[in-house]
Amino acid sequence: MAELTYRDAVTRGIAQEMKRDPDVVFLGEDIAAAGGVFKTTVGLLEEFGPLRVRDTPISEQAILGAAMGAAMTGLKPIAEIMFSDFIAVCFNYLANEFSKHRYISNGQTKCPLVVRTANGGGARFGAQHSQSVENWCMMIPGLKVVAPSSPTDVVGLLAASVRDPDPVIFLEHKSLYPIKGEVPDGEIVDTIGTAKILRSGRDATITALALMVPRALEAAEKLKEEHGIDCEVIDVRSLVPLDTQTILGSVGRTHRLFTVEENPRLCGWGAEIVSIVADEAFYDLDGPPVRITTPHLPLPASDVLEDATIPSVDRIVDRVKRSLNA
Amino acid sequence: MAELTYRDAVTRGIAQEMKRDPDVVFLGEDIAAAGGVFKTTVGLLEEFGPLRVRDTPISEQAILGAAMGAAMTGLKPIAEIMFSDFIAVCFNYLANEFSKHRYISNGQTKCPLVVRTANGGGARFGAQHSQSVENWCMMIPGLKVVAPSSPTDVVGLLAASVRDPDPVIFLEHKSLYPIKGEVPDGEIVDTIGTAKILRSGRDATITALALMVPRALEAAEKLKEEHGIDCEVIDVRSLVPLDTQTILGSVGRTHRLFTVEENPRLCGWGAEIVSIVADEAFYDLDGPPVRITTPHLPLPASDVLEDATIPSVDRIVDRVKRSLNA
Amino acid sequence: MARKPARAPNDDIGEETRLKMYRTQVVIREAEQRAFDLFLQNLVKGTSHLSLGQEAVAAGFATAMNPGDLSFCTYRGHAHTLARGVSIEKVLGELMQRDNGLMRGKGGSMHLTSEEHGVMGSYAIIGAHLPIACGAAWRAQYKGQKDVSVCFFGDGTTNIGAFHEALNFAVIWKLPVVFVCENNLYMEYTPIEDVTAVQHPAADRAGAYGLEAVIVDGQDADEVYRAAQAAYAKARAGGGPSLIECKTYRYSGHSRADPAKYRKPGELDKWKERDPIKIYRERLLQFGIEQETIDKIDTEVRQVVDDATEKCKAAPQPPFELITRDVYADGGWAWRN
Amino acid sequence: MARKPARAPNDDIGEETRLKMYRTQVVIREAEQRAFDLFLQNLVKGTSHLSLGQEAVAAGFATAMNPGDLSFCTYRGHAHTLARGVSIEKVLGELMQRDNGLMRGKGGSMHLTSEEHGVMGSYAIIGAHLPIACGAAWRAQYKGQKDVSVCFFGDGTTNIGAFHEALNFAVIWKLPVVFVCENNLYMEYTPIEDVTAVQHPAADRAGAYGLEAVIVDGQDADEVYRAAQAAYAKARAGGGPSLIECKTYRYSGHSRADPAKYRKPGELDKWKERDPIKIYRERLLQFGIEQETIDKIDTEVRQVVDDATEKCKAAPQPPFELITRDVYADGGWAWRN
Ligand SMILES: Cc1ncc(C[n+]2csc(CCOP(=O)(O)OP(=O)(O)O)c2C)c(N)n1
Ligand SMILES: Cc1ncc(C[n+]2csc(CCOP(=O)(O)OP(=O)(O)O)c2C)c(N)n1
Ligand SMILES: [Mg+2]
Ligand SMILES: [Mg+2]
Repeated sequence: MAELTYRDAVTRGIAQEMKRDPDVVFLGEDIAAAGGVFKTTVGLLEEFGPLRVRDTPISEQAILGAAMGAAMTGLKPIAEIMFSDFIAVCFNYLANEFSKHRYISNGQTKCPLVVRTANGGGARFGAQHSQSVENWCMMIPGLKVVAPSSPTDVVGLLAASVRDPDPVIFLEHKSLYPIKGEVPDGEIVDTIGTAKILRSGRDATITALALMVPRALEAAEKLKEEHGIDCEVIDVRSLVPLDTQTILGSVGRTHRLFTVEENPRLCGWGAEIVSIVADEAFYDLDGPPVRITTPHLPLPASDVLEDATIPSVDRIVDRVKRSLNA
Repeated sequence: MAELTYRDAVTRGIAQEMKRDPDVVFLGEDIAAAGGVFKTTVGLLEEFGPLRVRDTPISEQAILGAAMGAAMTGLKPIAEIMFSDFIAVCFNYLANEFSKHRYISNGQTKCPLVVRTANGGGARFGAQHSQSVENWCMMIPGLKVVAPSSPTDVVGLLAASVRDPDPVIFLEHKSLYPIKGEVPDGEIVDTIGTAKILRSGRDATITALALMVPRALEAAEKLKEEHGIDCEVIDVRSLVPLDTQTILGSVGRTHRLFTVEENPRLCGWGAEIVSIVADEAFYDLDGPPVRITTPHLPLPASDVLEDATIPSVDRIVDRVKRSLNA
Repeated sequence: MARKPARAPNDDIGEETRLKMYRTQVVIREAEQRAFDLFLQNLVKGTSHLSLGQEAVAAGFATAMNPGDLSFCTYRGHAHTLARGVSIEKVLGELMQRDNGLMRGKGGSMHLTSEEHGVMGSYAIIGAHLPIACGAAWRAQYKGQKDVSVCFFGDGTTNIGAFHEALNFAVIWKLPVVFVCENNLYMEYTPIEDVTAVQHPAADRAGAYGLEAVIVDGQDADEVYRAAQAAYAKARAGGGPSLIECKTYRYSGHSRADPAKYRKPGELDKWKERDPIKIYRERLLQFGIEQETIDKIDTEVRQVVDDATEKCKAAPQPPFELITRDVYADGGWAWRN
Repeated sequence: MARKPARAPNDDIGEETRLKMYRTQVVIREAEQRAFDLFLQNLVKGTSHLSLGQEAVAAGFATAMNPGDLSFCTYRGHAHTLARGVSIEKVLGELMQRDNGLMRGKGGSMHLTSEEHGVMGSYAIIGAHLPIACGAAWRAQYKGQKDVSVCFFGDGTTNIGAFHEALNFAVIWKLPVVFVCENNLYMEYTPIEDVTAVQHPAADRAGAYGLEAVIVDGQDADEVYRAAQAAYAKARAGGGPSLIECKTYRYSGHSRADPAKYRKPGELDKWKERDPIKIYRERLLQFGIEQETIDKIDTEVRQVVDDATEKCKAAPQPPFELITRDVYADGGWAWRN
């Protein structure tokens, strides 16, 4: 066991997999010599050399296209897209290319690659560097989508993503990079497609992802202490595949559902979960399923405005409390 | 009144607006001299001349970027993206640029433009030319998203889109281009953000969009005739702004909700509607809200496979019947 | 009758290769012509983009390849797929969206893929496959493998962003990739000269990546073959990428729906005078190959096309179970438990 | 003391313009230096990209503009925004995300926009604004208006797809747009030469669009000014776009987080010898302008920066009601009824 930041867990996860498998290669902007703009890849160039850890030009389409071609022909590339907002400039590769080629080719081809990217708000970077784009990824058939909330999950889920035979979008939350956690020694490999119940509770189920997980947990504590409301908190961890069994099972016990989403509201992942629960567990529900999301607008840069926009502990507490007391 | 195809209604809508306002300009690939690959723009070059109707290179980013710059500074551009799947190569303009600039600039700038594009399946074009991408657009704050199902709506909603002061994504359905309908003479201007109840019914509400609208209507007839189930069919028409009043009002009367979506399932627009209804009309619902969608997979090219993938009249009938009889 | 010398003096290509290149061109011509006939009969579904008139490019580049070299094609990829040895039946079957098709009808005409033949896919979003080909070449470089990745695209493709990113990327990483621009003068219906800042859409951009400008007569398979050989040799020797612009012309419309009214008067006829198959027949004769040998190839190929057509017509539709297959590597489509 | 002649023989620029250009450079230098100090005090929020060392480019291009000409900037846009006359207070206020900021803190340092000054936005997705500038120029062309759209970007931006699409587009439509590449040798932390196939990332690409290769000494505002004048005149006369590469260097890190350890030893010092403000002070003296006049400008600017700083420190946070304002043209954010 060692205490590790979420940031260093990224480095450790990549290093673990690169040590294991010489076919794992890594490319992106400023990731090699500079160690990444978020310092998540410091030392990898030194450890694995310039043939495996490669700086690229500002050419996101080339980065993801190259990752795809390499993956199709035998490598296991990890590609970094510096900020998740920039997925918009190479979206074709997610939407039309590596997500679909296995299907198009009737199973002849494969694309085992990982796209790592810094997702989410809280850094006061404004509308083009702060977005939560988990729904951009989840809505594309053929992708897997993972978003860890703790250092241990970073290592384990990153390892699982690299070993996965399908393309995985790995969303790191930039506001979580400095958080610390105890991480077991030795190799860690987790399982994609499994949610985790981080707190048991009887009154309501709260599903959350990434930065929203610690907030949901803190809200659950407050709800318990201050209002006697006992919430179960699920860290969804993986949007695709989605662990609906854990969610449905929880709602079957608590009879109420809340989703805490950082993506702006419309067509967010919470809508998908609500639509599944509303269909399949309708008669389990004792009240309306409620989504707590970033409102449907671009993110303001200002710290006070940004903090008031992304779901906060207080907003979660307030919404759950009002809803359960209604 | 004249009978017009949906295809010709596009031409008429563009022409109506270009005649009205000399600031309306039109650009895209093969739209001028050739009249468009779907023949939706035949004769516009001849009528409005090469300064207003302009062929472009295969440069979708330049097309949308240029439309944005022109819109910001005083024109009202209509930009064609040939197939909606290609939005993926210029997604940055939808996701980060014209959707956000008014907000970023604290209201200083404007982007009154329309992106027209051929959306949807049924033409056996395979996975990269058949997608329904309404959710790609709906999920972006700052955009308006419109998708007409009839020739009259094409003219009226296109006119409204061109006159709208915000960026509008106008999704034409390529399988609807040949359909015909009576279209009133003279200028037609509709209102964005209004759904239409195309059929009243008491037993269930079916919300549909574009190609799914005629299918939902046909299904409703069958359900009535063959199973005595009386469905209300709502043509959503505009995903943003969304006419939730009409939908909630209908569910308040019928107590059951079905969405018929051509987009693949995860984070589809139906999920959003279900999540709104489940939250705000939970106690109106007599049974689970059900989504009928294209399954979450890329589209196969083969005609028999494609037909079995996109929601059909029979699938709608079957799903509604089973659900109401449950 | 005495056999004429198989190799003319100074000839670098040789009879065997020439016959292979000739047969490849005839295969493409006959199969594409048949595809056209079949869609007039409504038996080809969806769309279709023929390479009639452009056969020499496909034949020259494919013939110069080694087994294991990789082809990356566009929607206009039937020619390049056939040129790598994929059967006519499988190609026509895919165009007809039958169960005997190359991808059993799941991909359709725009996405022909045959991994075992090195056809790593046909891509229908303009420009997307140039970076992908870079990636395959990167793998070869990294693993010390000697295959070359060859990426085919049209003139219109040189104006999209991915073209630029791929070219720069390939050069700075010195990747064994060959970019082949088939300049057939049009994007879909718009003349390339109307929308391009330079006269030679690929060659005039080569300098922007520190590459040599190479223009090849795309109607002459020998010229194409020589250019391909040189580029492959350079790539295999670690010399990095090449960009080759082949001047050619398509006889048919852009796709099945296109009557090609935008052609300049006389343009099609002028190009047909330099028909690649006509040129190549003359070339074979000139190098001493018998008319009979040529005719026999023609007859054989026609027979194969006829047989394939019958098989395709008789082939069943793909079964519904394919719909949910192969979204993920486990063979299924499950996005949830 | 007798005044020296205001214009040296053969001088094309003149005193008034020179003083304006000098003041602009000092404004940028002082405001950026203050921004740096303020974020050391944790008063600048988010990120910040300074142009210290690159002042002459902004000053030269802005000074040569007419009112009504349009600037399109990047996240490194403070300099270009100030150069168009936007107040230092508004710029610093935005960096500090206060209510007195140019966009009241909603946009932040990367998105400075002042429509009334012709600053049509600062764009933080690399390359995205090149096509947007084309669109503004298209409007001018279509409406017969005589303004020029000027688009600033870095060396690293020349390797992204949008650059290529915009350049080709601007040329074929002959748009009145001027593309200005500020080549400061680095993208974020990676030397541009490591990731670019040619030596001059912009100029060596000009030929790919049929444009002249133009390289300018970006440390000398006069040189920049002359290049700008020529390009604007060409654009206004219907001669189409220009692409200008300015050789320059940034003294600070890429952004607030960057200590710039990647610099080659001695590089920064070498460039500081050719500091644009130092060069320009000498130039002014050489053209007969008094030291006093220069010093007065320096003092005045410092005073303005000090005053602005105090105002910003005292300014309130933006009110919460801004959050839901101006998503749509009706002033609100309603996506539903
Ligand atoms: C990104 C994108 N934009 C537009 C299209 C539509 N489209 C298909 S083929 C084509 C023309 C391509 O021209 P060229 O590159 O010259 O190839 P050719 O068809 O002549 O072989 C266009 C515009 C597309 N498939 N993808
Ligand atoms: C599409 C995209 N990719 C990457 C980035 C991250 N990024 C911001 S600035 C920058 C370097 C830009 O270099 P250059 O164009 O030379 O401009 P400079 O910062 O040197 O002025 C990068 C990679 C971005 N903002 N957008
Ligand atoms: Mg072409
Ligand atoms: Mg730079």
